Amino acid sequence: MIRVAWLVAVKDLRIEARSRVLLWQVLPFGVIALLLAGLALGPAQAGTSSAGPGLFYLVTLFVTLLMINRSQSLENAPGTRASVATLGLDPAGVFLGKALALTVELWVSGLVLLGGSVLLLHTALTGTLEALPSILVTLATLASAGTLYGALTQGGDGPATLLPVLTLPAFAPLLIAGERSFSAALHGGALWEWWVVVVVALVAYCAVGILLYGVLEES
Amino acid sequence: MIRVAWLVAVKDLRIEARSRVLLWQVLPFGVIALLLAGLALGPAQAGTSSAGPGLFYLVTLFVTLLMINRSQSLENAPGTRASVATLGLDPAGVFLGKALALTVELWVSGLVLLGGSVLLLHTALTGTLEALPSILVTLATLASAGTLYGALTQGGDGPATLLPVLTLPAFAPLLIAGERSFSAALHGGALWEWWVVVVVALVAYCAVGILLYGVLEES
Amino acid sequence: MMKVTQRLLGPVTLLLLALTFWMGLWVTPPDKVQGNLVRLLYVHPPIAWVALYVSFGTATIASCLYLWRRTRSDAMDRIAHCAMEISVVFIVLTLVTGSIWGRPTWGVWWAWDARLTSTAILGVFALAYLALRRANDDPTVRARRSAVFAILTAINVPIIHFSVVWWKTLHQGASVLTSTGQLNVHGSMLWTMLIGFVGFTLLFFWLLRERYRLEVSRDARVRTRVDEALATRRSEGA
Amino acid sequence: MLSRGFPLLSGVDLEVQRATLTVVTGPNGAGKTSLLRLLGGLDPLHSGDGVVAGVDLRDGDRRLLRRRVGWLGHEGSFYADLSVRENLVFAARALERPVGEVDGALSRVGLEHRSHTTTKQLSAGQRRRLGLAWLLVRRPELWLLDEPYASLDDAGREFFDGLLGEVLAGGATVVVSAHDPLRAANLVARTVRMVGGRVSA
Amino acid sequence: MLSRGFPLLSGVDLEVQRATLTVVTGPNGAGKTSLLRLLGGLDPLHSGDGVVAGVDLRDGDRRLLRRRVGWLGHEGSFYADLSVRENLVFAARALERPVGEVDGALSRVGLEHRSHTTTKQLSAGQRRRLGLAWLLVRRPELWLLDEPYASLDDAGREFFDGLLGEVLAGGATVVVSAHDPLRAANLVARTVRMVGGRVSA
Ligand code: HEM
Ligand SMILES: Nc1ncnc2c1ncn2[C@@H]1O[C@H](COP(=O)(O)OP(=O)(O)OP(=O)(O)O)[C@@H](O)[C@H]1O
Ligand SMILES: Nc1ncnc2c1ncn2[C@@H]1O[C@H](COP(=O)(O)OP(=O)(O)OP(=O)(O)O)[C@@H](O)[C@H]1O
Ligand SMILES: [Mg+2]
Ligand SMILES: [Mg+2]
Repeated sequence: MIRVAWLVAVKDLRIEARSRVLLWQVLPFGVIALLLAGLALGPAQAGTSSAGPGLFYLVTLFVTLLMINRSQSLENAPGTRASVATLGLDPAGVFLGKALALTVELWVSGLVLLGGSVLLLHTALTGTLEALPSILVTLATLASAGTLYGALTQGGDGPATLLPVLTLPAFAPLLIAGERSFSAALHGGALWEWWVVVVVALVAYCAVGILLYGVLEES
Repeated sequence: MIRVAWLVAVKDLRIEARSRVLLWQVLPFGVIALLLAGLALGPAQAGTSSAGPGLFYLVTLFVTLLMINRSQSLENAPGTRASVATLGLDPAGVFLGKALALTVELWVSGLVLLGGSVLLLHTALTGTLEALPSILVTLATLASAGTLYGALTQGGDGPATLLPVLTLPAFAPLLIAGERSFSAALHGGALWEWWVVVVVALVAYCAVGILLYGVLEES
Repeated sequence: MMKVTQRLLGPVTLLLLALTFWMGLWVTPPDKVQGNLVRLLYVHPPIAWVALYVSFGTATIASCLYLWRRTRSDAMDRIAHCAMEISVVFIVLTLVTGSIWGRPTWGVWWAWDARLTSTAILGVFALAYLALRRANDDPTVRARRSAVFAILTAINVPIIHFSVVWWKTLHQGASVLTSTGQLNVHGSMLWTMLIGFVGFTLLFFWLLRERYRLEVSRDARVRTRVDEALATRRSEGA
Repeated sequence: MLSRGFPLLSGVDLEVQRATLTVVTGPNGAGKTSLLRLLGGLDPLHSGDGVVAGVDLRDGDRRLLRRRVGWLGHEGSFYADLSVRENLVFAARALERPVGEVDGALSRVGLEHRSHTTTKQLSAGQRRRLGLAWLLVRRPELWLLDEPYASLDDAGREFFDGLLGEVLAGGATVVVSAHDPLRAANLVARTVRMVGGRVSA
Repeated sequence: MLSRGFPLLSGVDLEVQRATLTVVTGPNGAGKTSLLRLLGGLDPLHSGDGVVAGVDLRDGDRRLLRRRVGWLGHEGSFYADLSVRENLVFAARALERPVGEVDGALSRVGLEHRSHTTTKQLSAGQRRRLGLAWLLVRRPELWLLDEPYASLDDAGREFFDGLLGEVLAGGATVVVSAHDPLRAANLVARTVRMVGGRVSA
């Protein structure tokens, strides 16, 4: 399982390094979305750092959706699916590998976006650093949940088209938890409850992924 | 030109009606993103209707990007491009047709999202209705600009993820103008200046599209 | 004549810039309110002028000339590309000098001010242009797409301008020449500014020329590589 | 002649007579597909000269050329979400041809019972047949066919050979790339062999 | 047997002997590709029974089957952004085969000079050859080849025929769908003709 996970993660990251989609395409999008979000809310609200965490996670959500799409479309080029299916890769390993690659990519974009929100939205630097561990865990959770839902939404000929709708409600609690713990780090307040939510979700999604990814791939 | 525009628009809308991408995939995303945006900002700010226009346009932006992507990927299925190229369609007509279809789709999603923001973000209904004309014009401008930018990113090796980077700086002023005139409709204030910006942009993009779409298709 | 101008471009640029710095730092007096900070006046506005108008203008004109069949040439594409690259540098310099100025005067490095935001958006445009170039391998496709993109950017410049004009702004308005046409700065300051404007504009063209030459020699290198590839290609299957 | 930053073709010196059938053969990667795309104005020409149907490939308006060209490629698919018939009707409308011709074309290629199937559900050979129907509606002056036999069954190939004769008799020019020798050998006016981006014989 | 909510195949009653070559022929749309996909466990079986390599197609773990299957389809492409060699190395690693085998496979199919080209830049025939190289690295027990001759040049077809003999001698089973008769006719143990989703002979 670990071997397959490593193989898949390296492959995904290599394709990313080759095509530079994250670097040239998704990241600038995130930064500009942050800028626009600041503008859309107007100078009055954007200036107050209270909007920072919310906007950061909103933009992260968009970036995550783009990256999930990209991560799944790699597997769906015509012909690729059949060829790779005959390798009979361990689905748990595929899940972990894809989630790992997505986590790494989200971490990179998360760091850039945090930098952006410190510079553009005047989020306090020390609070941001304090919130960093919780943010990284939240992003990892989004990545593993995203990999699962991504697999659900692929091959969309049949009734599977309805499934993307499920992604966002699943992300909602994660985003809220992430936003609350980020806010708590900025303004003081109880942190650990949100940590529990996110860590439990991470473990749960990984467990479900390891157990059920095979069922999804099968379809 | 008009004949070709009509042909292309009908074709695009028929494909949309067939595949239901807008209905089942993009719209639910939009509504849930609105919900999440409300949640991310916390009840205090979301409740005040002041955030409504900003969030509406932020989500609309995301929906627009997805729809542009979809609109261009129709033309880019393997083989489709070469076959259609040999029809020698008038590029100005193709541009107008695709922009028209995109406009209709954005109008549909705009209406749904407006409904969502009235229900979820407590945006005032009367003000929203007053703002409707300006919103429809802004969406048409986004559609024509988007069609142009979509053609810029089409085909290339990288997937259309480059699109956000190209469009966002161009969309920024449109979104600001749209947001301001929406806010003005809600809270009272000068409207016509924002109208001028949006209408000028609409005319400019259409002119550039009619003149230069051929250059892009050529490549 | 052309040759002489060519040869003189570098030295004259250096001379004017040196003159600007000398006059800016030693000849002109400090301001009553701003003190020595006012000396940024000789650097920041000229750099901003080059970043926005000179370089974007050059890139746009070159792109239009590329798209017009009669004047289409690789040179135009190259000029547009180089101008846009230099514009990135100058926009960054504008932001940096502006921030340095803003910190003591406004108390923040960055604010959601119309002018600052629109400058940043233009910077993103320039970066997007470079990203678009990277995303296309075929030289013809790349040239056409980036030319159209440059023109779309040009449309946006006035739109950005107008969309922020009505916005209340922190940034300096037209302060050198007031609407009554009256000069409201000290004589030596005005001269320094003028020399600065000319100096930085020449600096742009000098950089453009050097960058252009670099690009030409790189294209030549690419061509030799293509020739090599051609040789292997011809030997294929033979 | 260069294309896509890689020397796809070089040293191609080719003249094609009007109303004849030229066959291009050669090993994989020789540049047959690239040559055909170039002839159809689908790819730009970077150096060298070429004139097809009176249009200069380098400076001329390739759109004029493309209007007169019919293309059947390795991946001859159309709008995947439209039905077979809708795709053809789109082509007919675009060319201002009577829509009635569509049904004739469909039954000639044997797809009449599949006319309401979405294109993406077709089998490989049915997709090729749709490609041929599209060409029947188009009736171009220059037919560029990339491995026309691929995926076609026997009946399809026979139909294709018949079509070739008809097309040539109608005064159109045909360039075909093929690995199998064409069965209608009597129609072939010239066989060009490509190797490594060059015409070798 | 049903598939994808549309009766693709029905009345297929087929038995394939181990270590033999079976050729499936039939007109376009007969269901050849569908049958091959079913045999490889790539599509689910909705009704009827089938056992391939000891795996029940309806209730068994199709993944076990797929691991033993090699597939070459109409669109035999792999990760488009990886180079030819990287794709093969991925397969070798996934199967815990020595990576050294990759270069041997590449030169056997004649792609050694293209090993660093990204897959999406390959010509149609080169893509087929990459598919063959992938199978060489895989060395499956059951080879399912959908129109293997398509897009291959003469040398490629000859190589393919040689490969077939080698594979059969090695004890693997091969099922090929084809419109052209195979040139290595002496290897063919059985020819199955399909029409309209049924085996007709
Ligand atoms: C990051 C911060 C800043 C940015 C991005 C910025 C940007 C610009 C730009 C783009 C221009 C050119 C406008 C034009 O020519 O139309 C400009 C001009 C100018 N800036 Fe700034 N600026 C910044 C901060 C400041 C500060 C803090 C001051 C002084 C308190 C200042 C004073 C000026 C002045 C005096 C001009 C010349 C205006 C004129 O005469 O028209 N800037 N700036
Ligand atoms: N963008 C590119 N970069 C590098 N090489 C390329 C690129 N595009 C095509 N090629 C190469 O150009 C050569 C010619 O390809 P082409 O498709 O014309 O061959 P072909 O004669 O049609 O081959 P086949 O018989 O396999 O269809 C191939 O070797 C291919 O790998
Ligand atoms: N989802 C679907 N809905 C309806 N029809 C389908 C679907 N998928 C496949 N078909 C039909 O099933 C039939 C069998 O297709 P298949 O690809 O197996 O044929 P084939 O024998 O391989 O033909 P070819 O020789 O053209 O490759 C075709 O008529 C095709 O249109
Ligand atoms: Mg080819
Ligand atoms: Mg088939």
